[in-house]
Amino acid sequence: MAFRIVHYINQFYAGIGGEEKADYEPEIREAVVGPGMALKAAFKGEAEIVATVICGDSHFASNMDDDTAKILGMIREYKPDAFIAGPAFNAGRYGTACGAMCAAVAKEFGIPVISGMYPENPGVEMFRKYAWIIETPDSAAGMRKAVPAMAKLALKLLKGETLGKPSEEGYIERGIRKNMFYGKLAAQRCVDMFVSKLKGETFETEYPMPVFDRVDPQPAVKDMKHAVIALVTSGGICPKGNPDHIEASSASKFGEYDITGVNDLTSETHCTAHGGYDATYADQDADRVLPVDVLRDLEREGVIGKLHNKFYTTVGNGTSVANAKRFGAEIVNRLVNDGVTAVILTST
Amino acid sequence: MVKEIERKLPVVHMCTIVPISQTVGANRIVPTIAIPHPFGDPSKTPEEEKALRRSLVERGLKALQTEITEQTVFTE
Amino acid sequence: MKLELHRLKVNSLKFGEKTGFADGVLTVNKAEILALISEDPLLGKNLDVDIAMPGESVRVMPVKDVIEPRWKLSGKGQVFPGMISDVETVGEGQTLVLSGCAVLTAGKLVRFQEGIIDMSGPGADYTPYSKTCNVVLVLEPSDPNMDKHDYEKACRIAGLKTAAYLAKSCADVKADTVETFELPTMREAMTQFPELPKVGYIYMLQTQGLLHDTYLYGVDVKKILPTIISPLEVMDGAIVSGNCVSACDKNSTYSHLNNPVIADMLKRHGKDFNFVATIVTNENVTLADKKRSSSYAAKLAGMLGLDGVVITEEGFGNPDADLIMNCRKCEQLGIKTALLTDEYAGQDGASQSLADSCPEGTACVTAGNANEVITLPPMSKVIGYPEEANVIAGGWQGSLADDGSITVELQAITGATSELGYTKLGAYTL
Amino acid sequence: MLKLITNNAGLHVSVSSSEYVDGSSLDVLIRVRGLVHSGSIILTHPLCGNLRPNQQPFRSVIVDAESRAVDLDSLSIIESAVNVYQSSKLVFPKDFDDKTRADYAYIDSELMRESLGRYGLIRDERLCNAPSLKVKEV
Repeated sequence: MAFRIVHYINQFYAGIGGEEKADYEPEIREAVVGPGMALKAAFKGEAEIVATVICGDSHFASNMDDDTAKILGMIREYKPDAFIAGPAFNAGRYGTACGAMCAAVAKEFGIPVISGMYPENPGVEMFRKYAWIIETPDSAAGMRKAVPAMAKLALKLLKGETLGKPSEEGYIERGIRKNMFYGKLAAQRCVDMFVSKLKGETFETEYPMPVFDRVDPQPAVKDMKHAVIALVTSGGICPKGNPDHIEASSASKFGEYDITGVNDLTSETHCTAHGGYDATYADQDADRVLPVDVLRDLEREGVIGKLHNKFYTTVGNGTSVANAKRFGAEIVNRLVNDGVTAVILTST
Repeated sequence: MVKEIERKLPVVHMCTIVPISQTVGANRIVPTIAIPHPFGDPSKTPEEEKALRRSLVERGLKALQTEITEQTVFTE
Repeated sequence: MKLELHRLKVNSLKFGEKTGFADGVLTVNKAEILALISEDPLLGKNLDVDIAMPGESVRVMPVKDVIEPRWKLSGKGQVFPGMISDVETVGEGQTLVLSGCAVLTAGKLVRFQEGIIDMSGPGADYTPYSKTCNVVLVLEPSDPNMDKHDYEKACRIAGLKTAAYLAKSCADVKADTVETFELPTMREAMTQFPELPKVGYIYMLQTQGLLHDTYLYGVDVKKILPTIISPLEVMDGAIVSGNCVSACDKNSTYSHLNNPVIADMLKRHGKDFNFVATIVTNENVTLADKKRSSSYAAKLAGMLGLDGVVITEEGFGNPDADLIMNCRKCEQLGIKTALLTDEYAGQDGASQSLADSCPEGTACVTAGNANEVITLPPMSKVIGYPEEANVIAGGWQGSLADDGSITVELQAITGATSELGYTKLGAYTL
Repeated sequence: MLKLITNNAGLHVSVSSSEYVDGSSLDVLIRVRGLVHSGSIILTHPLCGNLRPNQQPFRSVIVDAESRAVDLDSLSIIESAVNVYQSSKLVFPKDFDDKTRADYAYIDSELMRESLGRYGLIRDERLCNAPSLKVKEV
């Protein structure tokens, strides 16, 4: 009997419409739709698409939790053996939706989940730990290449075959360590690598240690008196009660908070969500982490033009590099759109 | 995170553990007081504490107004 | 310094009248071994000696140490100096080796420590000691409330004595093969192979307390400053293990005697590099000791003018800090490093593998993720105490099923992720 | 001031300067992290011994508790140790039968014994040497 697959696509690939239809509500059809046809062909009868979920990208992005729950409910009765989402190529919101649904399905049903994305799709960094994501070209022109690779990987997973390295199978590295027997003793591999390093030859370490790249400094602020300065912190400062439920560590989101008219942070108004340090002092007076009071003084005195009326907060503690990068990129885009000149980033 | 911001806007990283800031790739760095209270010192009076905080923030603004070509730690 | 290893290849074991070797068969007089080990008043009355052969449906647990039988036929000193013989320097002359044979010590000490060796089935693939013909000592203390240090030492000595006794009993047999190692003095070594890089080996030994200790000429290694040793001394048992916690990555005495990094470096000496020095160092619990030892080991490497070092770690967690300090301090002196470690990446492989890291650690080989879970099927015979599976390091309550199968992390298997690199296991990123 | 931070009650009572943490090994590490953030120096590695986080329910760390500039070595070590524990399944003293728990407590004490002696923190040498160090139940 063929394996049962549920396929997830967005409104565009379902032929419903483009951006104007992006708030299309999630629905499920007992049919093969859009790129599902190519998938079906690639399965050669070994697996069948029993249902297709269609959801608008904007709808999913703005109702992530609700839509996820709703779609999980729709999928359940079809008892899938695997879940395939996309491919999303370089479409950011579509990729994020595919990744989020893969992660949710894997957690809920414990079945293989497969997607396909361009490596720079933000969905990759966010969800590669939770899903098998086939590396695709950046546009739908790569459909012919992406779909057979996704189908092949899905069948391999469904049959319980051992997967090779990312480069061999075509998926994006998930960051999960797996044991294997090599042809040589670890000692010999180590001496081999040692000799290569001595000789200045290229070699591939078996365990890459974290490395850091650099960004060139931006030019200095010329006119501080008219500059808009924004505050960003990784110290977890948020309105008292942590309304957005930012996690104490390994944060999956950042907070954006309005401080229009706020001249001082107090124990009545603000606290820290950060679980990585003793919160006593920040909870007593959050200005100790995010110096709003002083910046308001400087604004009043005309030293700076303006303190930006929103601050941004994340929790540095245990937050993955990928998430931290994503937060940084999203925050700076909003700051640029709001006409901010420069940023003070505070960390604990 | 600091690097992503620096790609588009000048940013000063104000933090207690300078080597970590250096490792994550900040360019303008201002050392602060202590991990649980970078801009404060609970052993001081509120007035002294705020004066201390102000001097740190002013140092941060100075860093933002200084042209640099490489990672720089502003200690005064 | 010149050492000949006279090897007798043991293909089979049997109990018999007289301990000795003929035609690949090692005959073992059980009564003599029992008499030898019961000399120690610290060991109890119910001692046993058993045999575990490759391919048999046999499980041995909990295993403390694995020792290869060796005996010096000539040259100064005797094997395992400072432990069962005088403290005289070893590494010269002729040493008899019963290749393919090992002594295993098994017995309860504390309720969660030691390892499992399966002689067949999937577990056998992970331990090098499923391929050796094993003489197993099943030990118990004479007093159940005995101080654990005393009992641990008694077990250690019983294993070493038995290993020496077995090899000594075969001293009259002519060896199948003789392997000769001749290493020059430091003065000659420094001028040999001027066109090749001078390299060394930093040999990290775990030294943290009971069941976490290692001995050098009988000295507790936590009390030494890093020092230089000849690989030939290692082959004569200058380094002895007192170490079996998380059995997967503790260096057994057997793996010290046959240190595969030393073996490979000697093989490539004069071709790919000039291997001039082995530096032993410790992994203590205090930060002051960690800093001191890593600085001192790197300093020795620097004083010797080494171009590169291979560094092997023993254990997981805090020794990662020692490994990283050794790596960084050497690299800062311009000494290139290659590291050999193992990983603790969680049962799902998604956690951070090492407790510490540094960007200088660009060449790192790992002996695998010790957390991967394996199910060991039931065996027809268990030597030791199978109920210990529920409390062994790497097991959990319920690890031992009613049918006798055991589900554990690899770390419960003796030598599975040996950081001397004595297995072919490794890991890659999915 | 030198002191031991521990959740091992048996060890706690035998050490002259000790702070008892009523909780898991992770709670011990988090307490130590708080101390390091306010200037304490770690004297013994927080992951000493070679039991994985999901095996050893007890943790003990000696610190030099004082208020000074943050010690970077101590900081990086304690943050890494907390990371290791946060990404791992934890075990608690109550998860074990009495005998096994006593053995874990014993090994924890053993690993600290030499360092405690070196830093002059052992109140009663015999207590740490006792063959069957009893764990006080809390």
